[in-house]
Amino acid sequence: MPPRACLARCGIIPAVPEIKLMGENEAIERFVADGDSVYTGYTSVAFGLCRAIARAGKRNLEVVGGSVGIQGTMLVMAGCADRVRAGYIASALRPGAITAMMESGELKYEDYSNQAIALMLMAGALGIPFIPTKSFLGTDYLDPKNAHHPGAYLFDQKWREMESPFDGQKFVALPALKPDVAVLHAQRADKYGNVQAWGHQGDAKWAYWAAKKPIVSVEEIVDTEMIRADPGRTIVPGFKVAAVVHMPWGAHPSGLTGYYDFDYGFNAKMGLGRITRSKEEYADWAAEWLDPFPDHAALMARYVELYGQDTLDAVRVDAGPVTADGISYGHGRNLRFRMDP
Amino acid sequence: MPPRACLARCGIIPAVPEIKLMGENEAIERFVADGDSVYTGYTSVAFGLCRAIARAGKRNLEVVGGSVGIQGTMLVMAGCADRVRAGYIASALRPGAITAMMESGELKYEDYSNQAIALMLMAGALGIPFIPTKSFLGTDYLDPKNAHHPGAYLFDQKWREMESPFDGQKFVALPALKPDVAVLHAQRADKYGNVQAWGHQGDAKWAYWAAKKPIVSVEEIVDTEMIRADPGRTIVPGFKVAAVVHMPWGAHPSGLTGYYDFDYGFNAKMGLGRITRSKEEYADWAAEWLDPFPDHAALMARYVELYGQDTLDAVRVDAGPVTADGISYGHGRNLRFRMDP
Amino acid sequence: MSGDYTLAEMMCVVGAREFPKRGVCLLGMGLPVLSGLLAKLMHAPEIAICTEVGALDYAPRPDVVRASIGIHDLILNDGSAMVTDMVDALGTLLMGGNVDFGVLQAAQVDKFGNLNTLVLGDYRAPERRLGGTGGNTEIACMAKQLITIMPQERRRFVERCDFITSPSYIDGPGARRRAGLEPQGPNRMMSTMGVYRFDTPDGGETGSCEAILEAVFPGLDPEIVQIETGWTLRVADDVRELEPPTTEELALLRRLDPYGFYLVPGRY
Amino acid sequence: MSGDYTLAEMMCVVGAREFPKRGVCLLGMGLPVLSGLLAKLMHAPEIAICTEVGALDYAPRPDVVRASIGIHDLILNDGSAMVTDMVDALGTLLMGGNVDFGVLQAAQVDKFGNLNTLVLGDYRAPERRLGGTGGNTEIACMAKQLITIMPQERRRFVERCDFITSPSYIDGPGARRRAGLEPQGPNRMMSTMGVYRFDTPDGGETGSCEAILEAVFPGLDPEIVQIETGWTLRVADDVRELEPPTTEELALLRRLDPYGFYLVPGRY
Repeated sequence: MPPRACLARCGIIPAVPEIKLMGENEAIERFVADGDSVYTGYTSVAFGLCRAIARAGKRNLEVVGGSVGIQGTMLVMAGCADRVRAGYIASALRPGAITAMMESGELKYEDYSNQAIALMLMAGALGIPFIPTKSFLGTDYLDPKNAHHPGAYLFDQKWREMESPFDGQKFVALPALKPDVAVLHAQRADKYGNVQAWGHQGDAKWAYWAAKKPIVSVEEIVDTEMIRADPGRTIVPGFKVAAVVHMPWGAHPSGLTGYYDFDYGFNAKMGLGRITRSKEEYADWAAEWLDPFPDHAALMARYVELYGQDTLDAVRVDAGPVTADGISYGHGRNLRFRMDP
Repeated sequence: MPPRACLARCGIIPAVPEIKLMGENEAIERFVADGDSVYTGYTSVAFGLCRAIARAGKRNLEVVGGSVGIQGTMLVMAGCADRVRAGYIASALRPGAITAMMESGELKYEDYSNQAIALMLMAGALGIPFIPTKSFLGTDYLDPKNAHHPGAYLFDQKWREMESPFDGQKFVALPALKPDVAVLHAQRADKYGNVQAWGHQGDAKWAYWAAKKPIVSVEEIVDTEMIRADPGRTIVPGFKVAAVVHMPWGAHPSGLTGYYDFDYGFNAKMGLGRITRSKEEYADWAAEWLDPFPDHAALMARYVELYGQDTLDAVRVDAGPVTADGISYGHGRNLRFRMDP
Repeated sequence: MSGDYTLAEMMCVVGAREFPKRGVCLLGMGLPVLSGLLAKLMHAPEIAICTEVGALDYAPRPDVVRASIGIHDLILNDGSAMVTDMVDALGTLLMGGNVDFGVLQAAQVDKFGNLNTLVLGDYRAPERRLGGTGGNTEIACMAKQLITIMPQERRRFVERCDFITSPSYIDGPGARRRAGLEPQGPNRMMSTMGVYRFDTPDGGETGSCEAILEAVFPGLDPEIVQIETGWTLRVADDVRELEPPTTEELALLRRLDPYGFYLVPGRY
Repeated sequence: MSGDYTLAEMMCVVGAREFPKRGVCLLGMGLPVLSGLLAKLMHAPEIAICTEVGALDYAPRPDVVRASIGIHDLILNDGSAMVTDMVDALGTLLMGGNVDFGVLQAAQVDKFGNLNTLVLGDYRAPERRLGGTGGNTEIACMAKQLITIMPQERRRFVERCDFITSPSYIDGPGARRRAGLEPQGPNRMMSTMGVYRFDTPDGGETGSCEAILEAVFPGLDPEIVQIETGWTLRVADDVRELEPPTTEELALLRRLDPYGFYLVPGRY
């Protein structure tokens, strides 16, 4: 999709001109530190970036996110992360290594809900100390005896029951959450890190803004003119982004609206389930699908080698059944302050 | 702009099928009651709908909005509104009838800031009792002696200084704001009231959701297929909207991204300044530019009669210098759960 | 009528039939998605289906290839009236009071309709950890009505949830208001044995608030249902027998789940 | 050098020159818009211009026909990197700590740099009501640096604002922190007579926090500036004289304000 001729013709003055484009390994090396809290979610799945974190051997990370997908629990199994703050851990749906580690206290965790995490990220993004909600009222989450559990690490900084100063309504105050890092995958960006995303966003939008260092992989790097021709699609401006990484298929085997679907077939073949079933199976999986690849492109090349380009292309969205029409952000050029009768 | 062929071909099952499309006078008659609080802002300016409220002779309204444009103070001058809750009142920038009414106590008012109103609308939309902010710390707004002023009507329900339960940080708790009505103007909607808007939104996005009865005028009524082909442009779904009104030029003489610019020339000619300069000038203005017209279309027809279609067309955005490309929301059709080697 | 069908299929069909016919609904993970789409396509086309990830008023095309798999399936972006994020879907929509009914599944339910999605046993010494509540808690706290769809087994239908993640009537009349929540109802529950309502005329303010079996699957004696219920079951005087799935219902249901993602043979 | 120019034009030019050369800025209503665009187009192309209504990183084309008129001008949608709403612009951006400097105008300023946009006289018995603070309060409370651009007249430059809508150093050292705000600075002020800095090395923690005249307009004696200042003015030992506008600066400034919206002849 070329930028519209008119914009290219006019040209624009470059904005904050820092180039944020870099390779995945450089981005992780520069912006992820041992001990960081790292947002990764259930949409905008940055599978490639999470693999890069695992490869880099980061340690003592906290994984945060409303729902944490398997790319997040992979960081636990890889020995990178030792804490999870989430509303839902996909890998704990069935018994396995993750549930065993939670039951034994080996993995620290604090249970919230999807919306609680989304609101806490929002509060973090807005720079406010906490946000009130009615979530958790009437549940056992708030039972004081449950504040001390095998995974606990937040204690009285987790939440507070309060009353509204205006009308005495009960509510729960959730503290602001500002992850050190967020790894996200999106459709496109320019080299300055202006990221555009579409499709349902889950809690990703607020993670872009709450995180101190958002690292974003994208399917396409486009001219800044294309971004600026449709600024309503931009989810975060470049000056807020730590790094942008050009990584086609960066969500794979998860999907991305308008680009490719979840690759269920590969999921089964690659054995994502092995990641969290046991430490032994994880080691086998990593030896097969993580350790051999210096970057995401090498992994995708291996996919094609094993299964063929056609197999990969089959999950790609082509013309797609739905294509949105272009719109105009234009303005006229002949503003008049006076009007002759 | 016709809906894309593919969508029209597939067809979709109608959603919540209540038709929300109606005429401006019916919408105001049905959904605005005397005494209501009515949001109107500085962007998404629903000048036509505000005129319809003035024509309908509603009484004792409260005007709320971050920045209140002249369409809001018109409601004061028309005798419809007797209270203003805002961060900025454009018509009070220079001395005139509005400032005189505020100084004398004839017009009740509560001063906030633009962002305070935006956050209060957000809290209202989110159903939370209040939202914390650092706005107003260090200002004279919070001086207790200023709680009682000539325009006061909120007193201790206006805001509260508090400390965060987590770290003792000072903040100001702003109460949720849920206007009874919001009048807004946007680019397009389907007849079910699914509204699409683009361009900077000010506090409008949260007003759509905070208001009990959003009334939305739009430039174009389009097929629901067009809306659903680009659902990321939708700012509010139809089931949340009380009424949608087809009203070309409904923001005029204010502007609308991608459709037309502020009509400064007409502003001057029509003498918008007269609206708030004095009660006498308002009466003259209303006799000329409000009372004679049964609806917005009649007013626009008068414009064309006086100044010619060319004059109106001159503020229209044609091709526009910037047109956004279409994108795909598509997904593949051949998901596989298994993969042959 | 239909020939062979599983109890889980019957449950989804009953769930779809018993859906409210209008209103805004939030579908939770699992069977609610499948049952909800069947409802939308056959019995309740006027409902607005929303998911917590951000698809609002999803309208599947008549030729939809399958039900969405999980709440974050990209297929939900195609045909929705609005696509946004969780703070909108669970915030402006749900917390803002715009959701008429939520539809949920869980690991446990108790006689007051409360749900548990988090842990079996004591939270401080878990017998078994589960995935977590996701958006379940918010939906139970704040939807105007709550509909539950889950397989009936004695270990799942318990006197009191090991851990209430998602409150319905909590511990009986007045409990929602005491906790700071709005009244809720009329709530319903569909299982692999029958359909339940709750004994409260006013959303949990008065009445016993306990589940009452109001209909059973074809040929099923309520006494059998009691065997799979962990509390003393109340049965409506006029308990009725449900119609089996029609051929059309079953065909559509199976078309929506072509890979057996939801209705894995032998799971329920 | 340039021939004829007004003091207001000179102020805008000086403001543009003195802009930080990098960073994210929020421009308030009025002259900050004009001065900010001049800065972006001539002196500080790397700044990211944002407005409270929702345009982030606005990049005017070189052939831009005029400066935006008001913060809600639709022209700002054209060429911005992101277009969103106020909760983002004043929230995630400003409240979230991402704004390096805010640029404001007001009706009054005092010796600690506080601003007033709301009322002249006592708020409870106003001599004159003004438009209100708009986004001014948030920007002053939360931008990391504050730059003020406003005409210098004795009635505007007062010992203490009649009403502080927008706090800078409030009543001196430590006051921001006591109020619950972060330190801020180095702050600057441009008037129709000169340029000021504030006497604090650490954003208001220590030092007197008072305005210090550090440069004057060409040919202007600081004693003349005192006449238009409502407090005892402090003048830097090394007070310097500013260069007059260049022909290029003036030409661009005038091109940006073709209708005299900002620089109405005779207003300042």
